[in-house]
Amino acid sequence: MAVSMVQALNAAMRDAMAADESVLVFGEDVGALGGVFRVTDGLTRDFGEDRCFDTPLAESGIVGFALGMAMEGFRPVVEMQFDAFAYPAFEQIASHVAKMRNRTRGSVTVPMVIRIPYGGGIGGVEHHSDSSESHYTHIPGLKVVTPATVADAYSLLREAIDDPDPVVFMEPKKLYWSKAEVTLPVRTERFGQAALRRQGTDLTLLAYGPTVPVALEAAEAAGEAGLDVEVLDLRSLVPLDDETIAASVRRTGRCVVVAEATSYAGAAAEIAARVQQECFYSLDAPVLRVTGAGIPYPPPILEDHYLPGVDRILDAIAQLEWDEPVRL
Amino acid sequence: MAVSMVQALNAAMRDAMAADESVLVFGEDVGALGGVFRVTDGLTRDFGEDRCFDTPLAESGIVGFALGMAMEGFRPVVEMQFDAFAYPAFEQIASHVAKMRNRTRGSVTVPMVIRIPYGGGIGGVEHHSDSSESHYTHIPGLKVVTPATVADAYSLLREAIDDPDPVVFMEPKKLYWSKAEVTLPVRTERFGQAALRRQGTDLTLLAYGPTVPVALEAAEAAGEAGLDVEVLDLRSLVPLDDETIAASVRRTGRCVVVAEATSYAGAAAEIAARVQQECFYSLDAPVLRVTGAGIPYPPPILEDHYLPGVDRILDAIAQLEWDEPVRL
Amino acid sequence: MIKSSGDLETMRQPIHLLPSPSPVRFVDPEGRPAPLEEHGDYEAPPLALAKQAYRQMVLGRRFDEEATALTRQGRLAVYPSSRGQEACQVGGVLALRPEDWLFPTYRDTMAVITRGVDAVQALGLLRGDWHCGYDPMTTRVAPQCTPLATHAPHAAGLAYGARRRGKDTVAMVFIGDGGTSEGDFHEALNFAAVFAAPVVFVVQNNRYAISVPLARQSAAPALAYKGVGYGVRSEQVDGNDAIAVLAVLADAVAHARSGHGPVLVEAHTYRIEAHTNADDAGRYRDASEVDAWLRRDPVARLEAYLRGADSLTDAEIDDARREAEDFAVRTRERMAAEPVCEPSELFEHVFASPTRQLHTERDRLLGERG
Amino acid sequence: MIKSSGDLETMRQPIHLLPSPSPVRFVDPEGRPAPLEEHGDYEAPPLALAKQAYRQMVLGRRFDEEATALTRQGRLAVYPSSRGQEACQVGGVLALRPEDWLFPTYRDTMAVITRGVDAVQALGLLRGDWHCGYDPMTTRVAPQCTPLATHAPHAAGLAYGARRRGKDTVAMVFIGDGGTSEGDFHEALNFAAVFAAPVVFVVQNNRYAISVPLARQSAAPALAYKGVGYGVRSEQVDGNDAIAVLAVLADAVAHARSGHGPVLVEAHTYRIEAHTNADDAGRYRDASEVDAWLRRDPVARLEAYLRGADSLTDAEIDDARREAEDFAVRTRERMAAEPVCEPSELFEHVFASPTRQLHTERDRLLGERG
Ligand SMILES: Cc1ncc(C[n+]2csc(CCOP(=O)(O)OP(=O)(O)O)c2C)c(N)n1
Ligand SMILES: Cc1ncc(C[n+]2csc(CCOP(=O)(O)OP(=O)(O)O)c2C)c(N)n1
Ligand SMILES: [Mg+2]
Ligand SMILES: [Mg+2]
Repeated sequence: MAVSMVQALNAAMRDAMAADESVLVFGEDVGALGGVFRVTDGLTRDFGEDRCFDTPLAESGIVGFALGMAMEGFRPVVEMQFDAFAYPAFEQIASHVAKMRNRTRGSVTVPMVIRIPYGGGIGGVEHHSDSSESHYTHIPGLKVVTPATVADAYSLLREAIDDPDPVVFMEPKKLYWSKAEVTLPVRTERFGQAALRRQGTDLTLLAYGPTVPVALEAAEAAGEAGLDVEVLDLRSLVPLDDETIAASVRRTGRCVVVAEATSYAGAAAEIAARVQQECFYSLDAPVLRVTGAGIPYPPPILEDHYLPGVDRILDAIAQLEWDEPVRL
Repeated sequence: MAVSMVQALNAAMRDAMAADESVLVFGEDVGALGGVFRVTDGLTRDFGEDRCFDTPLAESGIVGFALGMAMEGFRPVVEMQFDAFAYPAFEQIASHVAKMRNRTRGSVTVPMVIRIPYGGGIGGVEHHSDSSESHYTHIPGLKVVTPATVADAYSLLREAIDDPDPVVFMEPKKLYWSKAEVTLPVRTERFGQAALRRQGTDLTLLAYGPTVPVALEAAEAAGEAGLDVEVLDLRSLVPLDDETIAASVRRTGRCVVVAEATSYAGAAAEIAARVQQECFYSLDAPVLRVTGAGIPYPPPILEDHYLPGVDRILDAIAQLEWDEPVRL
Repeated sequence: MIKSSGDLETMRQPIHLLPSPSPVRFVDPEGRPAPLEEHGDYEAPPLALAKQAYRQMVLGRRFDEEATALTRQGRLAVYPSSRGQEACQVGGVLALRPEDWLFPTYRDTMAVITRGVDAVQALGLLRGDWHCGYDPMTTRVAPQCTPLATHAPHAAGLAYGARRRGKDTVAMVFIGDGGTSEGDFHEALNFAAVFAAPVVFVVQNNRYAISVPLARQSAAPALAYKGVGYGVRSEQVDGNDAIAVLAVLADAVAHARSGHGPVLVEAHTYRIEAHTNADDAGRYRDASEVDAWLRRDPVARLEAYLRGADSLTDAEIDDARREAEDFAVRTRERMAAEPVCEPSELFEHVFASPTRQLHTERDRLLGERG
Repeated sequence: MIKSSGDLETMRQPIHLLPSPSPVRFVDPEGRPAPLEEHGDYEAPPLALAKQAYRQMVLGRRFDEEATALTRQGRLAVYPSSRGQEACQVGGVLALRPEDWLFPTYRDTMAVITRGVDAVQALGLLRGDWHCGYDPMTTRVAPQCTPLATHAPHAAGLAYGARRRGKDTVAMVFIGDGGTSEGDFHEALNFAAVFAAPVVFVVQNNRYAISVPLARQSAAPALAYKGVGYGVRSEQVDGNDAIAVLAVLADAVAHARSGHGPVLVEAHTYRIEAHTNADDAGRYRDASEVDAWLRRDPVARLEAYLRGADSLTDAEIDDARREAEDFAVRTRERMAAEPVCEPSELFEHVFASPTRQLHTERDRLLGERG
């Protein structure tokens, strides 16, 4: 059956709620409305107001309240309406959610999932297209995962809800309506494992979330020009699958990291830094990054100038010190 | 005259306030107390309550209020008491301070300085030792600078206050009481320029803020073992002095980046990613990073296990694929 | 109402800060004069002002309709309608002088055009061609703010700054009922109070934050009761009664302007349309609720009131409608032109002068094929 | 005081939410019974409880002195004294049952030990050997919170969670006057009110946030006036009068426990010492101000009151002091031992099971020379 990413996410919460009644879903507009993206559609109807409910409009409050509920044994799944609207919760996330277990030597644990729709390409007005995942990856104590496929949306979210630790679950808005033939429930690779989306020998593209389809498209295009491109979907930024990444790059000798977030100190920088370290002797060219530009996210009409598209990936590939010049 | 970094920062604000009466200093405890680190000591006494004043205890409010004052032509210099206590202002900084000029096509400008004491090594209890600079570097629209010397403390802060754009001014707590013979006022290199702190031919250490003295110490130690280490003090993370960095690494062929912040997606990751890209053909070894550990900042008694110290830098240097094994 | 007199110390007594126990009203839902005891001691606005408000409300409503229509034609990315809130949108702005500042949200485009901002520029954000289509410094209208309540501290800072410069500028900031739950609303009220900044906080309590009803937002007797906890004078007003809104806000602005510090005004109103054109209000509220509020329509109510007072002729009504129609048509025509947006501007306005890296990136990104 | 009866709707009327116009008091500063009209209709606590409070306050004061002394010996990294706030520290905790939760700040170590947490464990944070030296889950004391007001939403969530589980747990959260300015305080009050969570917010208004005096923190008539804006029942109490604190908090806790929602209590008190041992209060306040407050000393006051009521003998006083002395000596002795801190724990408690990267990093960092 063709299932959309939104449906898969919905099913994941639904199944988790059915399996464990300590799982609660709350946030802004997640109740009757079912979320502005309908990811929580029907949960209140089917599980009752006690299990899926709206809160006052205050993100720091939502996350802090969820932490308190976790202390009472609940497993809260909270929704931040858009990436930039999670910023008010930054202190709660950085100073408490990420640190509570460590602070208390494992006594107080925070099995919380913070769902954040992220990224652009949907024609959103300002503040609706930020890619904030890198901030969370820079906070020790948080796991950060992001699906690029419908099956992963289900499986990663189930795993996130089951996880004994806080998980920042980044949902690529642009892929919310993407569909795939999937039978739910489905389980895919676990946290910390990258997935091979396309096999290749000449070069490794590393992508996650919204850039995975873009990377695949670029790989196809490069394939037509005679380059055999491997594409890895990272899925889990923290923990990161260093082994699979390194194995691939050691084989291909070339690597481009593709991410929507602005480049400076983004997760892509981390990945590039690791790859050059791990694969130094195998690299035939520097690790390049194709990322969002170093500017505030543009208004819709100009967002293509910001986003890492196929052309920019191909440009980067062309620069990878090939023995003979490649024309892409 | 021996001047401490605290005194230099104080003098910079003092001189800027004397030069331009639109310069205001405010925040928590900056008035009568002179700041918990005494950086604003005497400003209220000497310039009056109107020019340097205490605010209610609310960091988001402080930054937002400052933005409003900037719209009326003031140049606010606000103090966040400790790094982790700037987190409540994250939304104001990310969604407004950094974006206001861009949003309004240059109509509304934000000549604001956000001073943030950062880093550890001072025996501070939890939340008093975070290194949060990387978050700010990941937000386009912010300049991020940090002094490691007394002269730079003065000069960079003067430049920050004069700058027409928001500057996040990271003050290394550990160096607050460091002293140097400096005659104030002094002007050093401008934003965007790294400073050569030690010349060397075998390897480049890149450091900033609190890690500069550590890097210098490591360089001395390596020198005794026969390695000639160059040390660059980056000073300005955004903009970053790519040219000077690349020129140095091309010459030495080896590079280690030293920063206190946890490694994942930190500024050090950015620098490593750029260096390997810019200097690929000159590198004799991968670019390594010596950073804070991937854990929440530890309690004082254990903080040495977190901090990048001389030993860890030497360990990294030893791994740099030398023709003959080096013993450091 | 507590007149803005007496020393600051006295005025900080709870009794001087608490709002009227029920919303101030001058006109009942049918457009008849409300009993005097509902006026809360406020003075009715001058008739000329009431008539001006009427014209602007008619225009605002028509503009709002046109904007919603533009979303259907793909000319606007999204539009949050303020239909039903015309009395607040217009009444708020008419309480201001040219030198004052308005800090609106995404919902307040009607207020922005009432303030005189060009309609096409005002729609810039929602059209998606730039984040803020007008120039805040010349229009004295801050960018329409999306992150809720975050503009409230800006208003406090600007108002305090202006006072520090010896000006008598007032800053008026619009916030929704939902927005009052955010920490920034709290911090802004507190800063304004502590610094006695001339800010008027206008909470348009339209009873919904997207789908979340007021009862889930707050358990307060009324949102106006938040003021006393900051030492901020507060009031609540029937936000669908333009006369009452004008009366209360004139007083609030005067209070702020005279150096007595901020004022918090809660205007009880209702969002007639869905949150935006993209929202489906049927999921969370009954049509009957909307119907009940349609019967308290602020435009019809003011019209009936002015007519009843023999202060509005048929010709004037026609005229107001024609003007509104013209405005709508002109707006539609001008919105038909493709927006011109220079990509290089993206890199120009990051800093006063682009860094080397921005130069390089611009050349790379804009120079590339495709 | 409004008795916790009547339906929720009625109890949300402003009159039921506003605090007493002046702080509730049972004992005047000289230790004499205060006039009945100052009791605000509250009932005096049982004598046994008052006597227990006295013992604990004597002990708390002595412990606090010892802790300050330990900073001078380098045994504590830093210590924020609660001298002068004994009535709040002890009165708050004595209002709780074992199954309730306490959410303290860095200032509330005295409350933490009153709650029964081992003194050396309670000093863990301030000693610098671990962020939280005790086990919150077994002690039902949350970690002492440093980022101001951020623990308030936790208390609201926990209280609501417990109620959802059918327990009648109450969560009491301590906040400073400064902390009330933070957005999280606002959001917590609002969440607690909307979800009718059994939380008692105790604001220890000790008139300073480090150096910042109350007047720069808030222009409110009293901080207790913040409650009404959330629909939260509020009260203010003389925080140096242990009897009044016990009376008001017993009522507040009962109100919360019975499902009537949260309560906000402002306790007016004073921080006698500097902010911490590292602070220099001479920079921002006069010794005369401190002197005036020393004359309202809560311990002496309770002692005088109990003596005046013939309810405290010299022997009992001696006994309390001896017990306090013993406690202090034992604490000092135990603090003399070097803390044992296993570096590998740093990596153990990041996640339930360390990631591969953490394993590698641990081996690298802990295995290295030096
Ligand atoms: C900080 C933040 N969180 C969430 C949102 C998403 N959002 C946009 S409008 C809205 C509802 C706002 O309700 P209200 O304040 O009552 O204003 P109204 O839309 O009714 O005018 C929400 C939740 C946002 N813009 N900012
Ligand atoms: C978010 C945050 N900002 C700043 C600080 C630094 N700080 C620690 S205590 C303090 C003053 C707190 O005053 P108050 O809330 O009145 O509590 P008190 O210390 O008087 O008990 C400040 C500013 C902090 N801990 N957290
Ligand atoms: Mg609303
Ligand atoms: Mg205090």
